[in-house]
Amino acid sequence: MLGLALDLLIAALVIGVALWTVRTRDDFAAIVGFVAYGLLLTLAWARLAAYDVALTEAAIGGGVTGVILLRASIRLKPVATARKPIGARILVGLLCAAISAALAAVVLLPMTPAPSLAIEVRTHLASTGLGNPIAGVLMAYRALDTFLETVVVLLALFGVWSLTPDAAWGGRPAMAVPAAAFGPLPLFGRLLIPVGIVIGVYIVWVGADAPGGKFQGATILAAMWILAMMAGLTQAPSIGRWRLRLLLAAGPIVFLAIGLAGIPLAGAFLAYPEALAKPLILLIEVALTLSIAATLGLLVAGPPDVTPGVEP
Amino acid sequence: MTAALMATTPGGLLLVLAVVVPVIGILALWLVRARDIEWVAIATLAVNLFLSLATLQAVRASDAPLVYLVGGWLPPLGLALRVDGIAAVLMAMTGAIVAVTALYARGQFGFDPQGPERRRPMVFWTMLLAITGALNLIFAGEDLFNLYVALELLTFAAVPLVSLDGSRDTLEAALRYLVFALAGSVLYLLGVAVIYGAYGTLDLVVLSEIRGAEGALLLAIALMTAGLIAKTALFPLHLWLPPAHAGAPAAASAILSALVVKGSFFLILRLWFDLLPPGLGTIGANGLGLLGAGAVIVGSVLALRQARLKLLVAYSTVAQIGYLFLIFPLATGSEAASPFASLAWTGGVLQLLAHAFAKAAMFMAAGLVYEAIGHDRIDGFRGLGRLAPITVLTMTLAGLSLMGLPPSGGFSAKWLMLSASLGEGAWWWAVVILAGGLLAAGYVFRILMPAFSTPDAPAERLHPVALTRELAALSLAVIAILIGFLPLSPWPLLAIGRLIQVSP
Amino acid sequence: MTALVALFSTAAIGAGIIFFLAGTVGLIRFPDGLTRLHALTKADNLGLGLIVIGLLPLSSSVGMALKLVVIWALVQFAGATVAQLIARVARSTERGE
Amino acid sequence: MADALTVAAVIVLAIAAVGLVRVLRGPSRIDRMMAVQLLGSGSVAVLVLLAVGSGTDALVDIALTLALLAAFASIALATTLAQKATAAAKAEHAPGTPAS
Repeated sequence: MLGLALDLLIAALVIGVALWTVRTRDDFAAIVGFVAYGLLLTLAWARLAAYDVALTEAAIGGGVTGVILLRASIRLKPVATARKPIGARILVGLLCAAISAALAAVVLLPMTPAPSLAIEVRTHLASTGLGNPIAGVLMAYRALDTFLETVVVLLALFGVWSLTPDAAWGGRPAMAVPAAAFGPLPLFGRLLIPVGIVIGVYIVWVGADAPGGKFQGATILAAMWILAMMAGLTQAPSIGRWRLRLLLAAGPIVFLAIGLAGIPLAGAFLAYPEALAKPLILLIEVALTLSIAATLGLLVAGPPDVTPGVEP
Repeated sequence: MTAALMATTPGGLLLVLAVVVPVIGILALWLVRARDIEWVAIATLAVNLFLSLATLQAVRASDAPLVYLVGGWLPPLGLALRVDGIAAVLMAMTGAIVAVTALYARGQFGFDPQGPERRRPMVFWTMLLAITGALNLIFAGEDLFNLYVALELLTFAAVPLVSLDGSRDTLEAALRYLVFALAGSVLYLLGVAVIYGAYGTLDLVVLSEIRGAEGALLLAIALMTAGLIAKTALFPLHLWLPPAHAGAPAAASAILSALVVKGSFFLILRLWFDLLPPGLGTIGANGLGLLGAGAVIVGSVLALRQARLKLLVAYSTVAQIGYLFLIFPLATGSEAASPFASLAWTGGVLQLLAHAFAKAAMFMAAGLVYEAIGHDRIDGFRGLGRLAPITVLTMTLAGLSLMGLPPSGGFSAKWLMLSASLGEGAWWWAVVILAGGLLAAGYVFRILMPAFSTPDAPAERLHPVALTRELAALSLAVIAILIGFLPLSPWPLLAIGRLIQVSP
Repeated sequence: MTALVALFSTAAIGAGIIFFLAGTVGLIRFPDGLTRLHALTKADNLGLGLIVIGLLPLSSSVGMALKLVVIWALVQFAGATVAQLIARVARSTERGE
Repeated sequence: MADALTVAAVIVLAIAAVGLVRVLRGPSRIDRMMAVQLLGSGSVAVLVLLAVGSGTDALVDIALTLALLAAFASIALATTLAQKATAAAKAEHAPGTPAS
């Protein structure tokens, strides 16, 4: 009963904030609305006991997407956007309503209890040495998906870089902040970043047996790196540097190498020899954490705009 | 074949390599010296071509699909890769076109073997490899979420190619493409979620055995089809395609038009012929056919009215995609026991192949024309035949196939589809096919007539073009013609390993 | 759990809620940016702080209690910094106008 | 006690939600920012209340992440506002700068 009240409140707020965010015309206001939406979504996932998802939403929605949108809004020049014609808006609204209604019908109508793989996932978990079934799905049963998703993230970064002006290729992204106005920021960064790194590492570590994991932890680490850049404590690196490229590629390379080694050693691509499963998976997770953190940080930093060699 | 009996087949490792080798290539590109990126990419694509041909040979030789259980886990818990006859054919097609495109693109985009790393060659080669890997996974994937990952890979690789030039117009086209593609991804993902919720599995083989005629399945397929249509640029969701494909550099346009839109189309085929229970899709199939017919007519008419060659070729893609969607009403309505054995099915696949080769050749030729005379306005083509004979020959051969004149792949495809529609008494599709052919003849002749005429003043070539690049484009046009010499009957290769449809 | 602990927790959490309420009321009713800021920072620091204090005796393990304290410290620290930043921004925009 | 903690969570969330009116109404960007910060603190409070109430460690980890990153988001918002203010000051003579 009490739980239901909480759920209803969260659901109403999620929908309300979403509607308002879609409708608002001011870009800054929409971004603030989107951050609020992310916070509420975190609560919703937490109430659904999807703790891994809630953690991801907290890390991504609460931290990184807001900053990406903000940096985009700074780059945009204010333009007067014409409202779409009323007919088009009604049509889109009707389409969305129809899809929602159909989804609601499928989800709510009484069906035979949906089959689930949850039991099978747990049965085989022991052979991977992991305690968190989500980690089992990500690193063992569907490791191919996870591997390819890391390539997708890398490609997304490369897509951002592809927007670099030709002259700035190989240079570094600028994170210009009017430093004079920000007395407390460097101090805040120096104090918070070590704490954040500890928390990020903890979230990665705990992921093997409890909700958490490389992606969430990497997001926290990336946020700390971005904070260091925003506070002027460090600069974004030049994208032409070989060591940076190696750091970005390290996760997929380690994953791929261990996956290929599985063909002779364990009989299949991305299979782990039983005795070594847990250490190998941990090795992959550590490499992926570093690569994903670096990738996310650079995604936020954006395409390079400082020509290489122009300044020291 | 039952899922319980699924096991890795001999040669199954080829499928893993087809997905993994392009990824290895990408990672290598990032780490090698700037002067080495070209040959690393080309070597990767050569290996990929070899793998795809070996896959085709293995499927033909064993007369059975290749299967690989990733990680040794059996679906539905784990992921399997599976290539049947049609997938093997399309993989080989992709391998060939990508490899030839690589030869065409060598030394382009301001690549300088002595200088520092440049943006455009680096982005082009990375994304070309990524598209190759993504398409291989789309053809080999058997799990709906795994296929979603492949679609994401394909989108993120294709969009930057559109804006490779970095001009304002191409950025706008790329952004519009991205919005359409992401909306499509969301719809597809919604469908995946509905299917997992209803059946507890996403494996196509397992699903084809347990699925019934439930509303959840129909809703999921409707959502996924809508999303994939947006990615395939079927009329009326084609708005993003012409500016995107016309604004990209020629080598990129060739890949985008010939291959990338086929990836999402192939998934629609999978959904409708592997997943949908037979007999359920008649209305939907006719609807898709109707949209296809609209695309054929509208795309062709718009192509006729373009002043620039690249835009004309891009609108022609809209029209030619339309033919592909005629497969749905024709193959589901066919009286053959299995739709895969029908004339329409073979006709559709031939159309896919012929269009891919002809369109890649056409875009490459358009790029060569631009380099030869410095523009691609069709009214300025007089005397082109003397200036660039190989290129005009390429356009002629590719044009023959697009029009559907014999002997060409396009002719065989349209002939088979015509026979199917007349055989089923659905004469209206035949009208569309014929009208589309006439309109295509119109736009192809609009290009060729001035190109073959004598100029008022002797024209001058602006830039010399390497012969290998002209021959690369020509070879693709020749293949489009050669496809026309395949026998005009259902192709047994395409039926290998198709999931047999049993009414629940 | 002794009644005393329950009483203490209830009182602390109740007080925390009151501070949250005060913050919201201040945010909505106070006339200008800086006074609203004042209300807000007092509220979320003290509000969350009191709730954490109330929860400490109820937490199931020492580790959990420790994390609760860290959470409070983080929010406190961030709140102070952000308040500074906001005040500076508010002042500079006022000058600009 | 778990029930009481859930009640507390509902109340805190409701209060923070009322504060959201400032996100909606503004009028200034700073007001919107403060309101979202209040919602951040409120969400952390809700999560720790639920965590202790149900004895779920994972919820504390989520609250920890949120606490760490809520600060991060607020700082990003504040620096953005400062950057926009500087940009506006530069374009002083340009008429009609949006001030909402």
